[in-house]
Amino acid sequence: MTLLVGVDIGNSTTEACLAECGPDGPRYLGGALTSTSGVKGTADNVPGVVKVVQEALSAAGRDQHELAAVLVNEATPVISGLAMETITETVITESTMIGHNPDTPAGAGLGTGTTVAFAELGACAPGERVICVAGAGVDFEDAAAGIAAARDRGVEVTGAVVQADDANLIVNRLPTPIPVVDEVTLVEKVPLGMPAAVEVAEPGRTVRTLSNSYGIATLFDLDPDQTRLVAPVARALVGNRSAVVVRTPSGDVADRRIPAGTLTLIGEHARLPVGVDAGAEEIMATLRRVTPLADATGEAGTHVGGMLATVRDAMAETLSDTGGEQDAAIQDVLAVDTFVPQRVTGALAGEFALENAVALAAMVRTSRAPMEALAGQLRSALDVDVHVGGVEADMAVLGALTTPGTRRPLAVLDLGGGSTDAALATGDGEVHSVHLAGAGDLVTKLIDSELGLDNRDVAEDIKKNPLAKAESFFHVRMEDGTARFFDEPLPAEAFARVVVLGEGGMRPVPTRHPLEKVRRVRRSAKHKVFVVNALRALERVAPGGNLREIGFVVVLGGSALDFEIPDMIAEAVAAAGVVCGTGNVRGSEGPRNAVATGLVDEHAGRTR
Amino acid sequence: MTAEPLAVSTPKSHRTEALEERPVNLDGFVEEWPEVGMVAMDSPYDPAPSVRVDGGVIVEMDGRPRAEFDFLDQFIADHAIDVSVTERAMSLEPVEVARMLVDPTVTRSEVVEVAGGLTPAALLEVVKTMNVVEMMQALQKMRARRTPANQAHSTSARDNPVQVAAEAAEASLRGFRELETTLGVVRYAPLVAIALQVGALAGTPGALTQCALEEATELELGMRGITAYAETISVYGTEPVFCDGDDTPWSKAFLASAYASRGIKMRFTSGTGSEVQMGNAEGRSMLYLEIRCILVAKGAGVQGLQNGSISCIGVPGAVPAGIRAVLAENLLASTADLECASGNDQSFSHSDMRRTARLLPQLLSGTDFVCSGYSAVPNYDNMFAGSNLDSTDYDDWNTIQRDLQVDGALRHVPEEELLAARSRAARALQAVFAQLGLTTITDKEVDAATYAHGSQDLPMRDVLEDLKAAQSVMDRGITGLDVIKALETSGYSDMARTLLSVLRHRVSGDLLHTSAILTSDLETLSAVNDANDYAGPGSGYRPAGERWREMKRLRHVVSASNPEEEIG
Amino acid sequence: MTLPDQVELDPRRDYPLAAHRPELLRTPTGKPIDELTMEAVLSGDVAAEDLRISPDTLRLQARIAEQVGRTQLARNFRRAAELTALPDDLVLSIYNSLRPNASTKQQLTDIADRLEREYSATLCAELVREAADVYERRDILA
Amino acid sequence: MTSTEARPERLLDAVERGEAAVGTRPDEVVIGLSPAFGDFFTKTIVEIPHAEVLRELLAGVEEQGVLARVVRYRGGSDLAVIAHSAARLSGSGIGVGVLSRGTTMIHQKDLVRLSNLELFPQAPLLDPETFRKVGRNAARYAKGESPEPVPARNDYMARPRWQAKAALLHIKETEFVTPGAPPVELDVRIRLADAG
Repeated sequence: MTLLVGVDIGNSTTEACLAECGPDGPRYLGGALTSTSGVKGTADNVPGVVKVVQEALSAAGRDQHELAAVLVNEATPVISGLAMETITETVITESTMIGHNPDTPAGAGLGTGTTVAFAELGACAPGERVICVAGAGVDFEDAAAGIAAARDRGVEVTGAVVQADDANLIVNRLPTPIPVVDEVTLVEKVPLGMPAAVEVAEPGRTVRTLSNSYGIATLFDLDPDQTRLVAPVARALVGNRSAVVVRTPSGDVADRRIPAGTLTLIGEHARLPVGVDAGAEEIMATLRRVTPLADATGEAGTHVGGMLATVRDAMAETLSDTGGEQDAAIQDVLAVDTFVPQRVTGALAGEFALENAVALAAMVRTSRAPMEALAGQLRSALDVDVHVGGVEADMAVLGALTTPGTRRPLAVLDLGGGSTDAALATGDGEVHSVHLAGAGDLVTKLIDSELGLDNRDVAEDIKKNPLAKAESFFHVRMEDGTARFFDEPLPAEAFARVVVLGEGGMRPVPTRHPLEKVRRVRRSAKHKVFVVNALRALERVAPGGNLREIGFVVVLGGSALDFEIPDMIAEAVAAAGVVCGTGNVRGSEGPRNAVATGLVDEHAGRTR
Repeated sequence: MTAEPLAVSTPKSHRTEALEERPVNLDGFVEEWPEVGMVAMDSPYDPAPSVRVDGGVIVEMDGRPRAEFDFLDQFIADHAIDVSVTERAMSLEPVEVARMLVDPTVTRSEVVEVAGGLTPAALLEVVKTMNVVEMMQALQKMRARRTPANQAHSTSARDNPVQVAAEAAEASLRGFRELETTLGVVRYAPLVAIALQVGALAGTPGALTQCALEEATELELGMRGITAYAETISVYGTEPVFCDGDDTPWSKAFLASAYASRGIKMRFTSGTGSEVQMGNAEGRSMLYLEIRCILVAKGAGVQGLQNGSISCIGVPGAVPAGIRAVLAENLLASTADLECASGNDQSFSHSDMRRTARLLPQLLSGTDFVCSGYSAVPNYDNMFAGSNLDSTDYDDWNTIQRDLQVDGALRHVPEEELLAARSRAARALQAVFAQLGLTTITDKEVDAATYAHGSQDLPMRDVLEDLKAAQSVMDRGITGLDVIKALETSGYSDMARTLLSVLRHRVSGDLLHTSAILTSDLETLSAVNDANDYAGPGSGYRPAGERWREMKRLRHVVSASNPEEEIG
Repeated sequence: MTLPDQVELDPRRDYPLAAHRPELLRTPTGKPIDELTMEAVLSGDVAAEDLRISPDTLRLQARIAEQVGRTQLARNFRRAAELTALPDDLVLSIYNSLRPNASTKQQLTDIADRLEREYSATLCAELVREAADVYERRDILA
Repeated sequence: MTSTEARPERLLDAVERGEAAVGTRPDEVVIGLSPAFGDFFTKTIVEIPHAEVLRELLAGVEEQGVLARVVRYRGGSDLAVIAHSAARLSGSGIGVGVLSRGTTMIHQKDLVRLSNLELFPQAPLLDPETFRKVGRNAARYAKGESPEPVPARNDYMARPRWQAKAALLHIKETEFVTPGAPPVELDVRIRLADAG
């Protein structure tokens, strides 16, 4: 009987599997897990490996001197990077419209007339139709009194635009309500003396006239060519509860594309440029045309160019420590369409538009790892034989096959933080593997930017946990609609907030987005990265690219522990008749420990 | 509040205009109101001293019979006051005791013995007879440790561990013997506490470290050997305020024993003004209530006290004679034979002149820690809400030391040495984090931390990864031993050995004694083996020899041999 | 080993103990302090428990404190010596029980009894009983 | 505190209408005033008139379409107690407490007293805009929304300037406490000083 430990050095975790090998094969004694120290595949990993080996031994009550050998996988360093480019912007010229959707506009209805400053109301003649524009420093009582007095004189004040959050305060003090749009921060830029319209809908409804091109045409008496020009204005106001449109000589709302540089994808035979602003679909189509990818570069001075260079440099630095030949070419990219809330150029009320953006993940993986240096240091640290061997993918498959209910042909999907890896073991024992850019970290980034959080900690929390809304101090409404009650009052900072229900308890999400929105963004980010990559990976390893040729898919890796990703993938591949589920290595370890187990298994098989 | 408030008028003369512009007029000043305790130390409502002993038990104190004692009275009567001397001590006139304090021919231990029998009201009467010069004269004798020392605040507005490490190295190199940190985001604590410890090792060896947190976590970091002492254990001078702080003298006494049982140095914190600030001064003067705090600390058997108003300094600072009262509380803590970390640790005034005047009594007399928190970072990075002195005041401090030949326990250090230590601290932390599998520190960050003045000069950290790493320090049970191993394996053997030595002192308990610090040779220096022996001119601690030569150095000193050059 | 009360101690000669009387110092696990070397740390022979103070050492330091006239400090060291036997969470929970309005008189009495019975912590028990009496008189029991 | 400069002077008339009752409307916020607010004291520590403070709090609530009731807490001067008591009188369970010196807190009835939803401890930094935002957030809590907390501000030089005055104001306010007195309902009218 020999005591062996298999150690899998992953990007973020190092796992061990302890086993006793005899003539009847391995008997597993247990495992352990710790964070990987340093970049995977470098001598910096030694402390992590030592720790995990000692933990596995002590958990099994065995002593270090009993250990015959440590088996380490061929851990090739993976370095990945993320970048994002915003590719559209909304520009309002000549202050044509206000569509910021304040929380509390007031006085439902539609008003039209010429814009006039509040201070000039007294100078308006009876019978004149006007829209009152009240700037900073006008008190709500004064505003209401001034408007009421003008109306008493017969001036038809039909609506108002105000700077402060005062709409209800003003309307509540008028004898008859008029539509008022408030919180227009740059109210002094509203053009005066121009025809304008103010529309406010009842609570729970949206504007009907100003979001309709023909509505605007009717109000301002526009000809067909002019109507064509205001169509973008109407479109920009769809879905708002309140809106203001001012008719200026050449006012416009434009949706501009921002040049975001070029990405050059280099294949074995072709070298194709693609504009990042063409969007994810075009980038991925170009990628398919050059497949297999040999390298990629981005235009200097763009986010994408910088990111690709950083990734390549980081790998070069890692490899240079070993004096090995430098081999740092970008191996895969994943482009994803996303949205970023951006301030609208020329906006009067700090409007945000959800602009289109492209997020790009890239990875470098080298075939040459400084493993010998690592093994040497491990040998001296543990004073035991160290074998480096076993291609990681092969080992993962062997480990995955210990999941009850599986057999070849079997594919593993390893969903990590920086990359998505897949390997297929065909019936004859051959293993094909592929490593793709884009995984958990990209999902976090998408959630962070689409919700405008600017806080990766919170984004990570949202990614990992189901949501709920704290409706009182004693109950929350879960995202599936069920209520959950508590005997002890919830923490004060959770009250009335969207919260995540994590291992460490309940944590409030600092955002004003409703729960539904947060959930939608979370699920779509996971779909855009993991489902897309799972299919991409499986197609690449499947014989002839045909998913039906794969019998079983076992999902492994940190993201396999996610509460919804495995189900999303299973659903996506179900159409091809594939059995897909989260791995349960050795029937007990769940999606963990596959490679470590595979190492032991393979070693035992060879020695038998 | 009897006087009619004066109508505020717009300045009339140019002189008035010029005076109005002076920063001192941004400070707040208020009229005394003794009925509610808004008075520094001279109140008609403080009790008259008295004591009665019956059968070895104090049955009356300061006019109150034992049955009416509140819990502070009882704790003080039963634990702080020496019943065997109290009646003799109380028979002395206050001015006689004051004279003993001032008179260099009366030894410190004689004073300690007599003072040990005095009640709070009696101690108050004693200091009321003294002006600040007399108090300073007394303080230089009554300070427990012969050699003065200083304590630094090493914090970061972004809780950046790399910055904290570099600042800790610089602070220990400049002479601070204790370094204190705290956090903006509490979850960062384990990483920043490790950074403070590692950084301290890269400067002058032996600077002790602490991380101010709520009791349980603070104690845990201490027990793991990641920090070396604790200080933020607050006591208050009236029963309702003590209860508002959710403690009693007994719970605090128990906590003191808890720290000692783990071999960890600890002191209490209190200060004038906290009770009136909370609106519950029971009509007593600030100093009377602070004296009760001092005696609670003494009765609990804790070795020392941080006092000098501390976070309430704006209150005594606003009333007449308030800063005299602050000096008196430092003096009485020392007279109670406690280690005194003497304030000067919180933002005090808009006026540089007033900041200095507030500092001089402690600096000139010398205390166990002149500042209980000199901000070793710019005040914008100070997470204790700003200090009376910060890292831009170093050259002024060193010059005042040199001008007056007074030892404020700091020194000028040439830039190359500072940069070398800062860089080494950041590098060592980089290696320790890598060894322990915590977050990555880049070479760029090491470089930035070396040359930085404050957190704004450093690249942003990945807070998410840092917080995960901080949690893993707690989950994985990382201890000071792991830090030692990490330092040793990464080639920082000297630092590893220093830390082992610091932790070994926990086994010996030598650092538990009054006013204990570690010297740069890692020897314990406390009021036991370095007892203050001041006995008048020509005696006691005086900077001389190598230390005086060190104090003579400044950033710019013209060379005598070649006046075209400056000496290094 | 000699009991801490029997050792001859002179603060002027023997303090700091680590420098002058290392032979008196042992870890709670019984290791002499001189065995806490870097080599021992690296080979894993030193655990976190070794870097704690022992009750005997605290009693030695209590005697030093007494000899330099610090009776309260000495008493604190003697209470601490008793507490070395208590696990960390029990220490924290007793501390919390001693907060105002946190315990009934019976609860405090039970804690005192347990300290005495299970840990022979008579000084700490005395402190807790005293607190129970004062808390009752000052009406800050739960 | 420049924002007060241009404001016309307003006066606060508060008429007591008997013991305050627990509200039944779910769309109300109760504002609890400290014993001497708008009475012995007329302005905050940085001299913002109490009429302005209350007017802004009420405006913030009204703008959200929520009703406000004002009560005076007479039995104590502790902010948490005043705010919690207001919350317990509020039909929505949301209350605001405000001290004469300006310190303000939003509370909820089911919270323990020592806790709170939002606390604005640094009275010297509270300007009329902040009071408006406090009223607005209280109303949003009452409507079941998730408002972003009003950003807390900090200034380490506030201590030398204001710490002692704050203590005086607190002690003075405490003198107006009638121990055990129940909170009373107030009819509040805020009018321009020169309008009579």
